[in-house]
Amino acid sequence: MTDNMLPLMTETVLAFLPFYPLISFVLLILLGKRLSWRLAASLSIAAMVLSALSSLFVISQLSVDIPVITSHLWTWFTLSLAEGANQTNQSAASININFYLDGLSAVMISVVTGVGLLIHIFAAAYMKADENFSRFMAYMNLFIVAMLILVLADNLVLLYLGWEGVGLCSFLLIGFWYQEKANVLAARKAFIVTRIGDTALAIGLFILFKELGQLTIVDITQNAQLLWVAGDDKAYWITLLLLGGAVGKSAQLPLQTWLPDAMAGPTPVSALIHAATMVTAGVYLIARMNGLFLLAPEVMNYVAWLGAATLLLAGIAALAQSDIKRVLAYSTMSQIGYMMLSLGAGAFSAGVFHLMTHAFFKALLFLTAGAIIVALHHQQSLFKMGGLLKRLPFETALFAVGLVCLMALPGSSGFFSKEAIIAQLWSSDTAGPLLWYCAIFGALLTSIYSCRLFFLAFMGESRFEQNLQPSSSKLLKFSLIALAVLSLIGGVFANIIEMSLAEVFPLDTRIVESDPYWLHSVAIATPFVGIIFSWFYFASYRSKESAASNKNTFIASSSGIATFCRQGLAFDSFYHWLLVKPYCYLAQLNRRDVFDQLLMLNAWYVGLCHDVLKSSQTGKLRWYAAAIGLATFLLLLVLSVDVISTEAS
Amino acid sequence: MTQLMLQCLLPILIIAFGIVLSLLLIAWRRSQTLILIFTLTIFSVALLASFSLFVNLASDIQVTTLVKVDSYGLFAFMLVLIASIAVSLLSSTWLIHTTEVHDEFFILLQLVVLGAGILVISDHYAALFLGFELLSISLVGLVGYSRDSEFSVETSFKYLVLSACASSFMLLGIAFIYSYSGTLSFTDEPEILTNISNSDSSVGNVFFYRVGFLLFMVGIAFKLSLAPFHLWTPDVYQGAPTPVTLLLATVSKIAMFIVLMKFWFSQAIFVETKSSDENILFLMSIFAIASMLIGNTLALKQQNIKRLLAYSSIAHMGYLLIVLMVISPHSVELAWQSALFYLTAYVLATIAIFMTLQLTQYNHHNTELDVNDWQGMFWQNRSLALLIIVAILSLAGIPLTMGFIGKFYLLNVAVKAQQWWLISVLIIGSGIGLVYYLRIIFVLFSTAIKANNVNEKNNPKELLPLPLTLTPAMNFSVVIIIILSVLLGIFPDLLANFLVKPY
Amino acid sequence: MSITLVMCGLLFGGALAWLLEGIKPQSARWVSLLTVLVIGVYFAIALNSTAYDFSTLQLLVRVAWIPSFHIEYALALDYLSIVLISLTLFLALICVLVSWQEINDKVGFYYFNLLASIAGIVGVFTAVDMFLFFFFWEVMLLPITALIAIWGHEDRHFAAIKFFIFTQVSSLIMLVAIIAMSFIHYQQTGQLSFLYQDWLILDLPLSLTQYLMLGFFIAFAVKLPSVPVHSWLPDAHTQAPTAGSVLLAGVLLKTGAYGLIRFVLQLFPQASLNFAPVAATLGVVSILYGAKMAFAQQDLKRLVAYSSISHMGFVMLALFSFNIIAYQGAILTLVAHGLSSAALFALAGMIYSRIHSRDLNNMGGFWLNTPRMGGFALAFCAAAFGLPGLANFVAEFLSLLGAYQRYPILTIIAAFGLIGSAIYGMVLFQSVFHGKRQVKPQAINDLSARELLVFSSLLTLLIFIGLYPNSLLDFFQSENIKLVLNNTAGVTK
Amino acid sequence: MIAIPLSHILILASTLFVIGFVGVITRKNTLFILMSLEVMLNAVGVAFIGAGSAWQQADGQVMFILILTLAAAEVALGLALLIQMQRRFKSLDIDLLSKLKG
Repeated sequence: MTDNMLPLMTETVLAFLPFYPLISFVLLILLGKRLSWRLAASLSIAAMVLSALSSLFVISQLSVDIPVITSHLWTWFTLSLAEGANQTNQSAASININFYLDGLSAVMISVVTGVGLLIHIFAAAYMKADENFSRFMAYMNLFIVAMLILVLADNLVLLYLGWEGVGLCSFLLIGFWYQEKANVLAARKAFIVTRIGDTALAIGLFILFKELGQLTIVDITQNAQLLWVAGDDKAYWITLLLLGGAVGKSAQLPLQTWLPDAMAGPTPVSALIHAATMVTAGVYLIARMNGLFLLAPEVMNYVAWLGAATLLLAGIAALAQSDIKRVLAYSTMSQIGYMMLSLGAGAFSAGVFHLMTHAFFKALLFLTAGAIIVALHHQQSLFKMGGLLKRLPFETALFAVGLVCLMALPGSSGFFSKEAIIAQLWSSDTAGPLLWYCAIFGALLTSIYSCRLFFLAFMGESRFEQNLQPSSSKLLKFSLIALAVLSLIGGVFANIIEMSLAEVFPLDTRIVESDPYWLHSVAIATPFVGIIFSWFYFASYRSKESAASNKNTFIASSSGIATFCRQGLAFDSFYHWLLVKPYCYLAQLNRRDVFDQLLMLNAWYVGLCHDVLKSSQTGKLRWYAAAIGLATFLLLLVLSVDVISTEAS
Repeated sequence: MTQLMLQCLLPILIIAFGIVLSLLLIAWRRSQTLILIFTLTIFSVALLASFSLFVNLASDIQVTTLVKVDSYGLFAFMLVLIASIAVSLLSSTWLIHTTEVHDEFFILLQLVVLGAGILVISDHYAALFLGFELLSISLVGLVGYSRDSEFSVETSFKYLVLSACASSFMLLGIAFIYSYSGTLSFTDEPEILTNISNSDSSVGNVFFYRVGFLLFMVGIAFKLSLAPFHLWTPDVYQGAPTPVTLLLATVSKIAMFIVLMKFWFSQAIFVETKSSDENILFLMSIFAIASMLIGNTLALKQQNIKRLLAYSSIAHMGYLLIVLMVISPHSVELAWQSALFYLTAYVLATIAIFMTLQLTQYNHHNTELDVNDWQGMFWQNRSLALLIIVAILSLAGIPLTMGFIGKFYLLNVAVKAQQWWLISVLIIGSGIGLVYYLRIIFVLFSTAIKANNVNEKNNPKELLPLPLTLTPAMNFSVVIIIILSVLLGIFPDLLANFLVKPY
Repeated sequence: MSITLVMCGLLFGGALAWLLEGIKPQSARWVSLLTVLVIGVYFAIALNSTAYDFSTLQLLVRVAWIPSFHIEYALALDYLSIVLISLTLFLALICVLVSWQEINDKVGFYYFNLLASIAGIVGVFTAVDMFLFFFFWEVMLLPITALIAIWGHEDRHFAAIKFFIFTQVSSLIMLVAIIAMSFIHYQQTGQLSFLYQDWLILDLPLSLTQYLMLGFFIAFAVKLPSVPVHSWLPDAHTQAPTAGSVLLAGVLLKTGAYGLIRFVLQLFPQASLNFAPVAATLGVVSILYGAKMAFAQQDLKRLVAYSSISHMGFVMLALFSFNIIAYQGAILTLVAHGLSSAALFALAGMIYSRIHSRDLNNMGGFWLNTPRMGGFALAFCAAAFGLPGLANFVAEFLSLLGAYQRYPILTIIAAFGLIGSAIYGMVLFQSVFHGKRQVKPQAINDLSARELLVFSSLLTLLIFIGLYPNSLLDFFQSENIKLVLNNTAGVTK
Repeated sequence: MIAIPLSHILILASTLFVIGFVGVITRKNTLFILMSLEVMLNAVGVAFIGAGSAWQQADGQVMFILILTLAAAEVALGLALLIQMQRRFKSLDIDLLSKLKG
């Protein structure tokens, strides 16, 4: 292989990278149930392996000399510009199907293909019994395609394609067991709520295009920085709208409500889409558009605050959940809140790093939870679990690993990433001490709900009486272990990521003020505080004795606050009353179409005239004659009135 | 009385002579076939005569002060003759089945045609009056012709009394106009302009003219069944025998409309001031608007076909009045052309529908034919159903048919005269009209049994009262009418060029 | 290149089908299928072999028709009409196929009507004599009305009458405008003329054109349809047989848009520019209102019908934005919506043929038995709510992107239609295919080979255009469109 | 001879005409209706003759003669129908003739 060949080959590999799963998807859909489990599984996993290998290869080609690899597939469409419509003076802007690989997308594709591959392996085992197995794997593959396109897109329209594509796959997978009404509604909700964010994103693109005449990310960033100064109004609005898209996809306030419901989908889906990859697309978007966001410090500030608010809200909500998956869902929201906070604080690479480690351990948590749920005959309620430590030691161990990372105990991958975030908050321009406190408080909440979860599920007395059916599939175990390892050692990637992202994100030129000396110690200590607090506060959950005495006390608390928290601080019902109800009511009210009715009123009116006129056709000769006279008289009046008026003048 | 003048009157003379001969024929032998053939011959000869006259006519020819023969009048007379031939053919199928004496029917028919003939060439109030009364009185006889019908007396009485009333109004109107102008001729230079030295101060008061005009219009409007003088129309249409209804709908309307146009476009010179001009135009637009709206609205839910057609004819006369809105002298030709084209389309369509009506009615053995009685005809008797469809589409003014071109002409006139109000009403009226026109067409296609009784599908007899077979002659005429309507709808110039005066 | 031949061929095929009905009913289907195929192939070949440059309007035929009014039989083609005719012919094929088993009654007459309406529509897209245009405009309605009235569902007569009256009344208004234009031509040149090209060079006083433009606009807005004159569409679509709905949604609505592009915008640039804010607002209202109404429907076909209103709102908004991007978006929307709504109506027809109901409440859980249908349905719903990768996305994106250049606020409001479309799209898809099986336990058949052919051809096109829209857009980047837009833009300056 | 102004004659004629017309619409008896019609026609005759004399033309009188014939014809028809009606309905009440309506 000569030196000339290598770039070309890299480009080709990059070009094909996202499409292996597409091939698998098409095959799976076309052949459907005719494929055996083995074939279907190997097909989908093979596609994933190919993608993963390709991404390994292309990433390995990235270096300081070659910070960016692009691959042009074809021109999607061309936007002609009216002359002088924008400041850049070109006549047309091409929107290409181009893939663009830099440090950031490298991180993303490695997460997507790597974690995706592991989850695929898990899913192959996990969903083995489902009769629609091949359809499931097809959707999963399709999702990977969309996600890869999203992260590799060199322009915002292509990104939007991936963005919508992952939304659709999310919808399909949440509603995979379509016969349950809850799933169907959850799928619909997920799609529609994220669609609201997508619309904001789309509007953002419109404005962007009008102002810059560009939709290619690199050009946008360059032009924006050339044309606008920080605090520019246009940048403010554009980034605000992009943020709208991001909060929708990443389940941040105020569009966070869909995520907990989305847990209705099969667990691998929750792991892949609603923890590891899709929900982080919002983070990716902001990170990707950092050049633009930096021009709008106010929006950066909003990002931080939104992140913090979500972080706290989700943490509080997680405290009250009874469904293991919902706890994890809220935890996901809260962790993404961290990432947002980090982005908002300008600590882009820390955010992205947390994105990666979170992908590892949250996938691990979800998958393990899935394994547990299956073992418990699809029992998801924490209050029905308990004492699994002994009955499912393997799963418990893995889960514990995940939780450790989640709580960011020192040494775990979560520790590195989360600490990196927290460390940068205090002195950030767009964040500040207040947010630092939020983050710390969030960490505290995290450790508390993690402990609560752990105690309820794994300690105390077993409240699940039937026999367990732990899966013995090797595939399943393999993927879990792999993820656990990644979660544990994820911290070692910190430097690599820091390096690879250095090109993408602007260098932090801020003069690091002397942070208070206690910052670090407090941050590190926080999870332990939480653990200790929970150890005592949730003592009843872990002690066997008390549980034995009153088995039935472990039901979800029905106190007002608990319910309020359990419902995610009642955002759902708030939106229900604010938006859904009025819309439905309006639709219901106007089902008959008021315009139609107004128009048909004419028809009714003519019908009425018909009836009136018809009653004049009495058949009586004398009336007919009289009518002639009457009409003549009236017409005479009309004439003479006119005559008089003309004569007077 | 030159020879040329006699030649010009030839078609009328043929008819008049024919009447005398028919009377003699009856005296000689009472035979329905014979009198039918004779009547048809008379009409055909008159048609030929008027055609050759039409072709050879070099200019308008004034025959005494009473009549003026022009190409428009001749064309209208040809239309009248065609309609009358249709009426005689249709009545023959009807008369066979009645116990009446038939021969006088044809005499009356010829008298009607004679009246119409005089009307279309009249240029003088006296001629107008003569033609008018000849037409009316004979029609009274025809309307109640089937004495065994329960409605005959009522129909004739209504027609007689109301028509007499209307003629009285018209005559009074003529008297008023005469007192204003001092001449009974349409075209003569009025005395008022030449002989100003009249001692009577009240002579020449324009108010007389207006009142007179209004009263005159009452008579005309009655005959054209323009709203608000339309009340008699549906009753008489329904009560009269179908061929006579056809006569009412075509011959009497053509003749009256032509005479109205002649009167109108010659009387326009009477109008002195702009304001009075608008005054009378305003009156005419009231007639037009009221007719379009009332006619269409009344037809809306009507089930009885004859009544429905009566109402629709009211609307059509309303549309037609638009041609009178022409003010500028150089548009007069367009107005005539439009009116004649529209009338032709209207006459063809009306003949077509009444023809079908007569055929199916006879098949039904009842006089009260509902729209629903035509149900599913398209699947039973395609040519007849196509005839109705083409006729209805023509009446509704849908392209591919003559009616559309007619409407196109009218709109041309209206746009030229900038009568936006009339155009709006025409559009609204057409919209309402579509409801009942389409309903008829849909009935032809409908296969559902009347009571929506789906279970009785295997009993087609109930559904189909009309597997009627047409005689070859009938079939031929059906096809001819269809082809004519569509052909002239696609290539209107075949007729339009004909209408343009050759000189 | 003879468009006349195309129309005559279609008519002839239809007539043949009608005649053969008496002999062998089955043959009517094959005859019409063959006719459409042959005509389609002929059209394609003829297009490839002509030397015309269709980037501007090329007059193909010009024969005197009604000399007394100087009316001519004049046909012309440009890329716009070529694209729309191709869409028409393609959908004609779809129509023939979807009616294959649905229509068993009076098959021959049915296909005659179908092909006759196609012929009329082809006429509409090519006529440049305005009288001729109007003639075709009206004539195409007749067979479509017949399709609704004879082979429609329970309320067919009402729907057909409503449809006919709406279009007829509005087109009479247009006729008045046409006549007025010809008189203006007479006043300026001393001769009547109905020829489009003659009208283009008229110098019209603005005060007058406002009204004339409105005359045209109303007719086209009704056909498009735009709120508030849209209400014929839900009824007509719902009651029409499947092919009728496909035809209505796929092609007939496009004649309205075509009219707007060709006549309203080009004959009356200044007037439409003045009117543009109103029209654009109407477009936006249509988008949102259509989406909202679609959501409220229980009837599958009605739902899709309202969604068409919503989509056509994009066209209206885009066209009155006077922007090349929006213009391309509008044209693309025409094609994309033609395909996707045709597919959705075909879907409704297929479901109706299986369960004899259009009520969403009677559906649910169909995926169990009909995964293939479900897959296609999902794709078409996705197209309807503008999933990127399918044609509708590019169309809507371009429309909005372009419209934003001129009407930022309106476009932002219009963008909420994206949410609305997602809502009704989800409702549509989920209430049919998701959930528990509502009715009868017996299995519902999945797609037959014929249906599969229909769907896969539609989907292939949707995806192809969605991923490679330049295949179409390239035709609309040439100078003539710039000319049009400059024409209108020039007036502003 | 003191010329009577034309307007007076016309007013007289109109008055007569209205009287006749009111007769038509108020009388139920068919015979009276026919008579009232005669009154109307004669009123027109008065108007014609008055107008003719004002213009010093014979036309008015010619018209009057024509009107007379018309009146005769009409009455003849009317009476024939009257007999029919009497036969069929045994009454001359015009209001009986109202079967056709709607």
